[in-house]
Formats: sequence, C-alpha cells, structure tokens
Amino acid sequence: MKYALYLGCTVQTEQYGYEASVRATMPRLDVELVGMVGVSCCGFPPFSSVNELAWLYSSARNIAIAEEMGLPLLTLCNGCHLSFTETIHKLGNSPELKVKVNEKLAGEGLRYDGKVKLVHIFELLHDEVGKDKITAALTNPLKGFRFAAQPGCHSIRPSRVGRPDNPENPKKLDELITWLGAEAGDYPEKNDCCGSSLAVSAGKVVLDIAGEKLKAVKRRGFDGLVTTCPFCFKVYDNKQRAIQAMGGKEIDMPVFYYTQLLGLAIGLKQEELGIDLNQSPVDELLIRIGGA
Amino acid sequence: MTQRKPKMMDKVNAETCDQCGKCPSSCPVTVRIEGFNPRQIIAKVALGKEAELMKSQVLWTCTSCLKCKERCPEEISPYDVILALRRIAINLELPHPEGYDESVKAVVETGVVQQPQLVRTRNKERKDRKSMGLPPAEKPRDMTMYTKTLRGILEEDEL
Amino acid sequence: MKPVLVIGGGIAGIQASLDLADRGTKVHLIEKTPSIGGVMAQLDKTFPTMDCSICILAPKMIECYRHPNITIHSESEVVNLEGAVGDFRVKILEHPRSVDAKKCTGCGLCSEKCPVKRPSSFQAGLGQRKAIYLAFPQAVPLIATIDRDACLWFTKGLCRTCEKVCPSKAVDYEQKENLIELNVSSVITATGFEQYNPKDIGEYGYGRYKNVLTALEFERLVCASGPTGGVLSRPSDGKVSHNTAFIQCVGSRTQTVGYSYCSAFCCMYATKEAVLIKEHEPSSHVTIFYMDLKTFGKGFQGFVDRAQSHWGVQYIRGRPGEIREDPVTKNLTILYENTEIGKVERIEVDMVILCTAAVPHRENKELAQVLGVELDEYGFFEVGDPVSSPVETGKPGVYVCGSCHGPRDIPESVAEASATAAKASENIVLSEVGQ
Amino acid sequence: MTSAPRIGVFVCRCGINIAAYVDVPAVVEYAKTLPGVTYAEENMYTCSSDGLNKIKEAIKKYGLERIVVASCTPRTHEPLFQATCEESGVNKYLFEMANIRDQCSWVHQKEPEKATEKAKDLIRMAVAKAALLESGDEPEIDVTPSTLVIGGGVSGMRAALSIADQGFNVTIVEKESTLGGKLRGFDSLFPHKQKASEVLMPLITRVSTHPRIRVLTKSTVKSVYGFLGNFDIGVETRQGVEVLKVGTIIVAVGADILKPKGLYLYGEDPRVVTQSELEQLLHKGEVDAKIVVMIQCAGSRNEEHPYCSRICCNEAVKNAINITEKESDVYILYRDLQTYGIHYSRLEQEAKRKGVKFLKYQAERPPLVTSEPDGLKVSLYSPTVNEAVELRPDMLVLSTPLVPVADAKELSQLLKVPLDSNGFFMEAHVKLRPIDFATDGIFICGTAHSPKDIGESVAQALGVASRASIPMAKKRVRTAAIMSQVDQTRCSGCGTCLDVCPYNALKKNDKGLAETIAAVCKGCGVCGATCPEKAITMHHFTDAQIEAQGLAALEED
Repeated sequence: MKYALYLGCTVQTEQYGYEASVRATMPRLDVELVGMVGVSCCGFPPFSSVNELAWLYSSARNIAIAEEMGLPLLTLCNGCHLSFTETIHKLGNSPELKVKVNEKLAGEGLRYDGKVKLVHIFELLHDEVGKDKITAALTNPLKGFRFAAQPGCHSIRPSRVGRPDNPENPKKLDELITWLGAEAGDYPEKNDCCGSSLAVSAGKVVLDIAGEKLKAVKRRGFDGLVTTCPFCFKVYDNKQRAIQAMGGKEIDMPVFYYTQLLGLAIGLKQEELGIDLNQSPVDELLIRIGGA
Repeated sequence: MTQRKPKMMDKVNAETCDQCGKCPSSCPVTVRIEGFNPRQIIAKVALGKEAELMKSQVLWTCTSCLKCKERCPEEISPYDVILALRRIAINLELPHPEGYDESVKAVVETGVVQQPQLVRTRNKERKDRKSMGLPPAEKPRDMTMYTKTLRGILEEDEL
Repeated sequence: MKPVLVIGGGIAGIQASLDLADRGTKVHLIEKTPSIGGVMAQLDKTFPTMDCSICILAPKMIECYRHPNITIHSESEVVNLEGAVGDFRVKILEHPRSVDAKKCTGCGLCSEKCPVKRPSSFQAGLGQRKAIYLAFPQAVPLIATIDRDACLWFTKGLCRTCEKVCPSKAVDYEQKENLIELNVSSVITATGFEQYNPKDIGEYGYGRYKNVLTALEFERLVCASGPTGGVLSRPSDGKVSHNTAFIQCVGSRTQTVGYSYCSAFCCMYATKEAVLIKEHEPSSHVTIFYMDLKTFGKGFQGFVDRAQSHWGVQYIRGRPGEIREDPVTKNLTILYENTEIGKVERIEVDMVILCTAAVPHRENKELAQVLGVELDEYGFFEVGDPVSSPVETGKPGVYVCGSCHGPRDIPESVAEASATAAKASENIVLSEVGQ
Repeated sequence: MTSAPRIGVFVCRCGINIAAYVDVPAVVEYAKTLPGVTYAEENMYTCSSDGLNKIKEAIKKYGLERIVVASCTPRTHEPLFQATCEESGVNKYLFEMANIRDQCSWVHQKEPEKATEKAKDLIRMAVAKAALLESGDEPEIDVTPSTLVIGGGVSGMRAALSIADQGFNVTIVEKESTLGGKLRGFDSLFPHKQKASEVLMPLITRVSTHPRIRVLTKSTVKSVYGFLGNFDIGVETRQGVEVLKVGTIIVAVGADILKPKGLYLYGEDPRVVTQSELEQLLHKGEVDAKIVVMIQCAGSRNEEHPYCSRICCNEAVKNAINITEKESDVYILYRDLQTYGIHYSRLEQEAKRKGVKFLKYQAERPPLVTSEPDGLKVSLYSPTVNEAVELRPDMLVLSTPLVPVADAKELSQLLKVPLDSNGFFMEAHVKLRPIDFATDGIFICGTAHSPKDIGESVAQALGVASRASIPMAKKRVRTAAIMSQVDQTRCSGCGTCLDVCPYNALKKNDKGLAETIAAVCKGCGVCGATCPEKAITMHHFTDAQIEAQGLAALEED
C-alpha cells in the first residue's frame, strides 16, 4: 500500500508528534508513505472566508501534485481532507470552475483532473489496513484503558459531500481504539466541535468550548482523549493548561494522537512517536501503559 | 427595501428557511456569543438585510463545526451563507479580525500559514523538525509564480 | 347490479363499504392484512371526545363483517384490473392463512401454545405475537393466521403444535393461495398511509436510544390493551416516564431526509397524546416542540387551548437540533432553541416521542400500475383536480379516499369515503340507464 | 302473569379494560344467583364475533328470553348486541346493557374490590329491569325520494348534482337571487390558482339545466315538520309560501366572512382591506401597491372567534404569490402558518421561492398599525428575527375568518339541530359521523359545518349526497320503538307535552288529546316527565322498569 503523504500546514509546522508517529507506525503496517514535493497550504481556513477561487486553487494545486505522482492522497488533517473533498465536489459539479482553476494551475505546469483517491489517516487504518493487520501487530495491547474518541467535525460533516465516517454516529475511531485492546465508549459530547477555528476571533470562547468537552470526558471516567485531527489536538492538548486556568477545575486529561497510541501498542518507543511533545499530563498513563 | 443582492448570495436559498431553529440549537457558538444565531442570520438574508449582517462582528465567530449545514432540513447551509458574507465583507474592506489578513499574507508569500516552529517538550526542551528527525518542510516549487497566481485571484472582483 | 370494489379496510374503506352496502349495493372489501381496522384500530383514544378508538371502530368493523352486502377478503390484494367504469374485471389474490376460515372460532388456543414469538405489528413492534396469531382481540374476521416465515413447520418442518391443540381442526398447512375474478362497476381505493421510519434522522437517535419512540409506538404504550397495559414505562428500564417530550415534523417539512410536505394531523395527535399523559398522571411534565401549530380543523384550537390552560402541556416553538442520551441513566437531553425569544436551551427528559410524518404506502406504486392511475411525486395517489374532483383519479370509475392521497384525519377520511360511495352510486345509476 | 322470563347474563372482560380491575369470574358467579338468571358466562370480548356466537348458542341452548350484557357503553355497542339477539329470535327490546367499564372499571382502577362490588350492583339493576322488558315493534315508514338542499353555493350545488345523478329529485333553496355563494367573490382558487369562474359557471349551468333539480332563488325555509322520509318544508319564495315534501334535508348554507370594523384601521383607512376584498381588486387588476403587508388571524384565534379559520393562510399565500409575480414585495405576518397537507405545503414553498416574505408575530404582541402622514406604518416584534420590525406598506390586507351565517341560529331551531360553541352547525359525532346530524334524515356539508376550502367542501357535499341517498335508495326505513305513548283515558289535552317536545313528535288528535307520532319520537322522555296527568308511558323506560332498577340499586346483598 503506497500513499502520497500530505501533511498540511499545521502538522508540518508544529504538530511534529503526529507526523513522527505516522511516519513511525505506517511502515510497520506495510503502508509506504511517499513525500509530496512542492505542496502548499490546502486553502482552509485561510481562504475559505476570504476568496473561494483562491481556496479552490490552493486545494486543487495539491491534488494535482498527487495526481502527478499517480498515488492516492493521504491526509492527516480533517481540515485538509474536507478542503480537498469540497474542491473535488465543487469542481466536479462545475466544468467552468474546473477550467478556470486549471488555467491558474497551468502557470506552474500543473493540471487538476479530480480523479485522485483521497483518504484520511483513520480511514486508511480502519478501512484499508484493517483489524486483522493491526491486532496482529500488537505487542503491548492497551488492556484496561478506556479512551474517548474525538473524530473532529470536519471528518464527519457535511455528509452530503461524503465523509469518512457517519455524521451523527461515528464509530471508526472507536473501533480503532478497541483494536488496540483498549476500551472506547459512546459519550454524548463526542461529535462536538473543539472550537479551534475561533482562535482568530474569539480565543476565550475556544477555551470554554473545548473545556466543556474535556470536563465531560473526565466526568464520564475516560483515561484519555484520542484524536486524528491536529486542530482538535492543539486545543485539547496544547491549550489544556490554559483551559484549566480559566475553568479553575482540575481536568488532567491525557490527550493522544491515535497513531501515538498505535505506536505504543505495537511496541514503538515514546521518542519515536513524539509523545514528549504532548502538553497534557500523559506521563502517569504512559507508566501504566508501560511496554517498550 | 431590498437592496441589490451580491452574486454570491444567489444560490444560498435563504428564502426557503422555515425558521425551525435547528441550526442555533446545534450551534456551539449561539449559546456562548450574544447575537450569533444562524437562524436569525438566514432570516435577515431572506429579508434582504445582508448589509446589516456584513457590518456585524458576530459574523466572524462561526467555528465551522458544520452541524447547521449537516442538519438543516431545507438544505440551506448557514455556514456557507456566513462564509459568503465574510468574503463580501472582506472584499468591501469592512472591518474583520486581522488574523485573516495575516494568514492570507503568509500563505501567498510562503505557501504555508506559518513557518516551521520551535516547539517545547513537556520538560521544556525545544524541538524543531530536524531534531525530531523529520524531513525539511515543503513549499511551492516556483514560489514567484505561485504568489503571482494567488495575488491575481485575490484581486479579481468576486461580487 | 354489479358490485363495487373497495381496496383497504381502514376507517375510510369501512365507511365507503357501509354506505354502499346500506343502500343495497354489494361490496367486495379487500384487505392486505389479516384484519380490517387499519391504523385507527391501533390508536388509543381519539380527540377531542377522547373516545377509545377501537371501541368506536369495532362496532363498524363488526357491522362490515355481518352485513349481508359486504364480502371481506382479508390477506388479499388486487393483482389485475381490466375494463372500464361500469364494467371492470378485477383479479384478487387471496393469500393462504394456513387456517380454515370456516372452522376457526378465533379462540386463540393455537397462539397460546405456539412456541415461536415475533414482534407484533399491531403493537407497533413493542409487543410480541406468535407465529400463529390473531391480529388483535377485536380482529375482523376473527380468524387465526400462520406467519409462514416464522412457523417452525414451514421453516424447519417441526412442531405442528397448533394443529394438535386446535379444538375445531381448523389448521391447514396445505392451504394454497386463491385467485378470484370479480366484475365490478367502480373501484374505491382507501389504502391509507404508512408511518415514516425516523432511523435516518441520526441526530434524534431513533433505533440507537431505547427511550426515543415514534408516536404510533406511543399509542400502543399508552393503550390499556397495549404491551404495558397502559403503563407509561419506558423501554430502557421500565421506569415510568414523568417527563416526556414530543417532537413535531419528524420526516416531514424537509428537503433533505424525509418528505417536504406538512403531514397535517401530527400537531393534533401529539396534543392528544400529551393530554393522555396528563390524564394518566397530571403531575407529569409534557413538552411539545413544534414549528407551526396546525390547529386548522374543527375544534382543534379549542383542544390545544385546553391542553395548555387546563392540562398545562408546554408548547415550545423550535425544532430541536439534537437529542443526547446519558450513557448511564439513559435519560435524554434535548438541545433546542425557543425561537419565540431566540434562546438556545436544554431539557432532560425520560422519554421522547417523535411525531413522524404520514408517508405513502410502499405498495402504492404497484397498486397504481395495476389500477392504471397516477401517483404524485411522493407516491400518494393523485386526484384529477383537488378543487372540483377531490376523490376522482384520472381514470373514470376509480376513486380515492382517506390518507392514500395525502395525510387526512379521521373525519375527513370518513366524509371522503361517503363521497366515493356517492360517485360509485352515480355510476350504477348511469350504467342502469345505459342498459 | 306468566312465569318469570329466563335471563342470560354475559360479562365482558374487555381484554384487561375490565378484567384487570373487576373480578369478572366472581361477578359471573354472583350474576348466576340473581332472580330470573338461568345462565351467566364471561367473555374475553363479548363484541368479537366469537363472543356474539357464544350469545347465540346460549340463547338456543338455555332458551333465554332476556339478554343482559355487562361490558362497555350502549352508545357504541347496543345495536350490535341487539342485532345478535334478533338473529336468534329474541326481540331487540328484550336486551339490556350494564356499563361496567366506562362507569366502573375505568374510574375505579385504584379500588378493585369496590369496582367489583359496583359491577355486581350494576348487573343486579340491569337484570331487575330486564325481567320487566317488553318486546317492541319498530314502525316502518316510506321515504319520499326527494331531497331539500338549503343553500346554493358550491357545496349545495355539488350535493344536489350528485343526488340527482343518483336518480332522486332535488330542490335547492337559495336565499340570494343567484347561485354560486361565496365562490362568486373569489378571483382564483388555491392550490392550483385556476380562475374561480372557470369552476363556478359550468357548475351553475349543469345545476340549472338538470332535469331532476329545481332551484328556488330568493327563497328561505320558514317551517320544517315531519321526520326522516317525510318532511314537510314551508318555503317562502318570490311567489309566496310553498310546501315541499322531501325525504331528506341537506344543510349547505355556507358561512360569512368577518368584516373587522376598527381592527388595524379597517374601515378607517382605505388602504386597509380584507383578504376577500383583495380578491376583488386582483380580479379587476386594481392592485398596484409596491409593498403589501398581510396580517393573519385578524379577528380569529381570539376571545371572540377562538377558532382557526383554516383557509386564510392559504388564501393569503396564494394572493401573495400573485402579487409578488407583479414585482411587489409582500410580507405575511402570521402566528402559525396553516399550510397543511401536500397541496398547501407546495404552495408555501412556491411562495418562499418567489420571495414572499414571512414574518411571525406573537398573539400577545399583535402588530401595531398606524396611519402616518406619509403612509401606513406596521410595527411589530417578530420572533423570526427576534427584534422589532417596522414596515411601510402601501396596502394592508387583513386575513379575516369565516363566521357562521347570520340566520344559522334560526335555521338550527327550525331543523331542531344543534350549533357548536362557535355558532357553526354541529355534526352527530366529530370523528365517525362528521356529516350527519344527530337527527335522522338531516345532513351537513361545507363551511356551514366549519371553515374549509372548496375541495374539502365538495368532498363533504358528495359525502352527504351518499348519506342522504341511502334511505331514499332503501325506500323504507325503521325507527326505534323507544317512544312515548299517551294514555287517552288520562290525557287532559293540556298540550304541555306538545310544547316541550324537541322533535315535534306529538300532535293533538281530533279529540283534542295528545298523540305520539311514532316515527318522529326519539324517546327522550321529556313529555313523560312533564305530563301533569302521568298519562305518558315511555316504552323501554317504563316507570315500573326504572323503579325496579332503582330498588335493585338500593338492595343489600
């Protein structure tokens, strides 16, 4: 299984833990990752609120590069994945727009076709790598732990353009968690937004929105929160101290990228998975997980 | 009463709204920010009050969680209506959070919203891509052409 | 004088049959299920009089059964229609009951002893019936029927208990389907409607959350002859619901998941059901979430006013965005906006009732083809002109009444049923003059 | 006196409706001990065909002469059980019912012992009465094959046409000088917006040329005598009073449209009109307003007219579409949009797509309409935007309700049929007899019954055309034998009974004494109760029977 790996701005400029854990785990599951040369921002969010054509162009540009490589396009970020999906959807429905976008791409000698196969990392793990391969690779099953799944808005909505999981009852990330030997579990706040995109305009509100979910996850007795979206992670992990400071109440909720947990479960070392970059209080849990 | 609708407001079919209230009750912001209510936004668009909306600050407080778009029984997307209004507002150079201009500038000039950061570990060490053993970050092959193209697009009148 | 064919044994079909039979016209009443009665037989009470629904319907059902001019063909369907008004030739397929109608007394011993349980459609799936069963106690005709997909004899070649216990030797596993041909002057279609299945509206969790029910399920739950004997105990834990919410327009008034029309009678049945709860337990809390309160019918507004002022039913204008289930208590939290004041709020309740739309019968397509008449874009039967010919299809001699051509309440269906009887009678006079 | 009749008692469990609270087996055992009872049994559902067969078998097997069923209410089930008795040769008037459900098990769910005792009491009373029951013969009467239709609007005309096409004669009595009724005032018709005249004119032609239909315009009903099958109707026509002999009567007098004097400046400012006046203007093409505001529920859903008038929202939406198509802005201020069902939902969606603007208002905060020097001003709080809205229309249209016709009360008294609390004619049963009156042979259709659109009125019109034809098609009908009988030796001819009888069922004979018209008497008993000479016997409710019942009630067991 060979994929063109698209990191996107957030992952490649700050969420190193995510990228590291992906790069470390995928080969163990016979997934070959090929870097994409010359890629740029997917257009979301910078252009979505500013200029639609600029958004479509930015997005199509990266798709065009993947098409040039002749490989399926693998994204780690919900934002990028939706951005690409909507572009394929919009340009698919409007030949005029497609022509217009290709005119713009021609300058760089690129051509957007729209036939690319797009896949999100959790979709890849769930639908293509699959349960057998993952469970077979386990050396350190996460028995006795209960994790709350955080799929993130843009990976499940809007369903009408086609998303990797069900908009109201997403299950794939939960199943991925259970395949590691851990427990998942439905919780009412699961589909709620992390609020990260308000960072630009209303930072305090982000902390409030995110805090509500973290407190709920705590209240419902989970050992940690697991996501495959860098935006969600940024808020729940990186900003957890700020949330605690504002909310006053203790939260102390370990937050992981799924690929980090996956790495631990198949016997990789914390350093290989960039877990030392997680800002949430994960240490105690790591000791309990133990293993390599 | 009704003033000229910008072209990009054409396809939002706000007028078919039944005012059911499903969007605000799904919205994480309405409960937190006074005055932000997707149902009212749609109502005002239907009544031709776009101008009033574009001046309002709340226009910029949507989290893009997409629950309104997902659940609207009339297939109206308050989220897309809000994005459309934002684009017009920015196009008309009405007041908006400067964060948008910054990231647009960054992307246009460097291809990414920000340069690779030095990030801290839990025990306060600083790490970059290199020290993480990660390959250098990517950027457009022909940066000048890329920038030129994007500038060109941004200068076109979308309205 | 040729007989008239009435398709569908709900209240509309029953009324049409009785009108015609009473004036001396022979009627063949075709019913797909084992018993006539339709949806009305499943309802607990009917507003505004709060008459027990089956209690006022049963006498009419029996009247059909006993009427010398009415022949009931249950478990039957129309498979072919030829000819024209005044002289239709129609083929009826009678499915095998595996029980001899002439011998069965409806004593119920067979189902008592039958080992196989299946969800009862009469109890809207909340209760169970056996593989050999009587549709419901007041069923007409009161004849047992074997569900061959469930019966151990038909599926595994085992059991035959019913045959052994039947005192009147009525069980007949060999019974074949039976094709009969009739010559009729007119055809009256009264096939009614179906309830929308809300499972596709994910945010309301029907099918995932045990305590989210449809209104029809509620009718059985609150009914004294229902699975709980009329006790409002919720499915998750049997606890009596003291705080219940109704949500209107589920599967209706939408361009996305469901149907775009207003289903006309939901506001009122919700109000009735709310009042039923209050009658059971005045202290319990009932909330109705609506969009536009459809109080257009005779006595509707008065009934709603009374539900509010006397019974204290709370009405909130707002279509909830989402229902959440507490993983532990299984209580439900409804996220809604009170649109009157533009405020988003939450309410935790024990049980939620989804007032689902009345939607076209899935068999309409097939039947319309057989009858050679049009359906509208939703799949309801289409009338020539709703203004001047409200019960006439495009095909002369074929009429519609009741909810098979759009949601209608009982009195409208009954009046329309009589209207079709009038049209059919005009045809009879005409054809006699013709001869 | 002959030996006491053999009584059979059948106690219904009504599934669990009765059995869950009343100890049915105990009640059956008790019934067996009552005087005259030769047989008693319990049934799961006595009304099921199985239960009915059990009654028949028992009648044969034990030679029962009186039947008592203890179950639900006679209102719904008595005819069924009576018919069953008849089928086994027991006269239907030898049947008695005890209601041990509605008035016993249902109301005493919390005290089962007492419920059981009460059930025993009720059955004891019924048995006591049953012992004294006498068989009755139902008078059979010929039905005059002719119908009177009161009202020449769409409903009346469609009913008349159908009845005539079913082979019976019809006379339409219309108080105006022309047929057509309210439809004459309409421009176009919803939901499909065809011109009203296109529907109306052909209809009028068919009616006025139909050989079986006679039309009396500028005529009114002045007197009504008789009963189902034989009504004598006094009609005042242009040529003077004429007496019609008809078998059945249809009330299709329609309704009036409220003119809301003083409401929202109506009658004070010429720019304020009603929806029906707008129809006229549209018809003449005289609407040139750039901004039109419509206010729904103008004069309805309030203290004075508490009901929703059903058609106003749809009429408003339809007219709004017509006006927006003329490039004008239309705002509909509504409380709850009554665009119900398939056709009106389509209409609402069309209006929204075409840019008709909908603003909700609250009943407790209705719009404020003022007349400013520079035009009308409408101010309101609208939940649609949750803020105050101000509109400056060139035209304000009030959607006013249909109200009962002025002479509804008078007519209801002539016909001895009831009106509902809103003054519309009241049907026999809201659910199952929506177009019958409780009085046999008289029927109701159209807006006289309650506001409804043309299609719905036509459906009802055709409906009554069937209902009213049934007895005419049968040619003869039976009426109940529960009636009063005047003892000629006791009657003093004071005439009190004639005055109190609500059905005109008593007349004075040539001897000047009171006499019951059997076919008309409904057996209500008012005459019997008022007769100062105790000269009137109520069959099936004789003093002796009621006394026996009463004494049985007081018995201790």
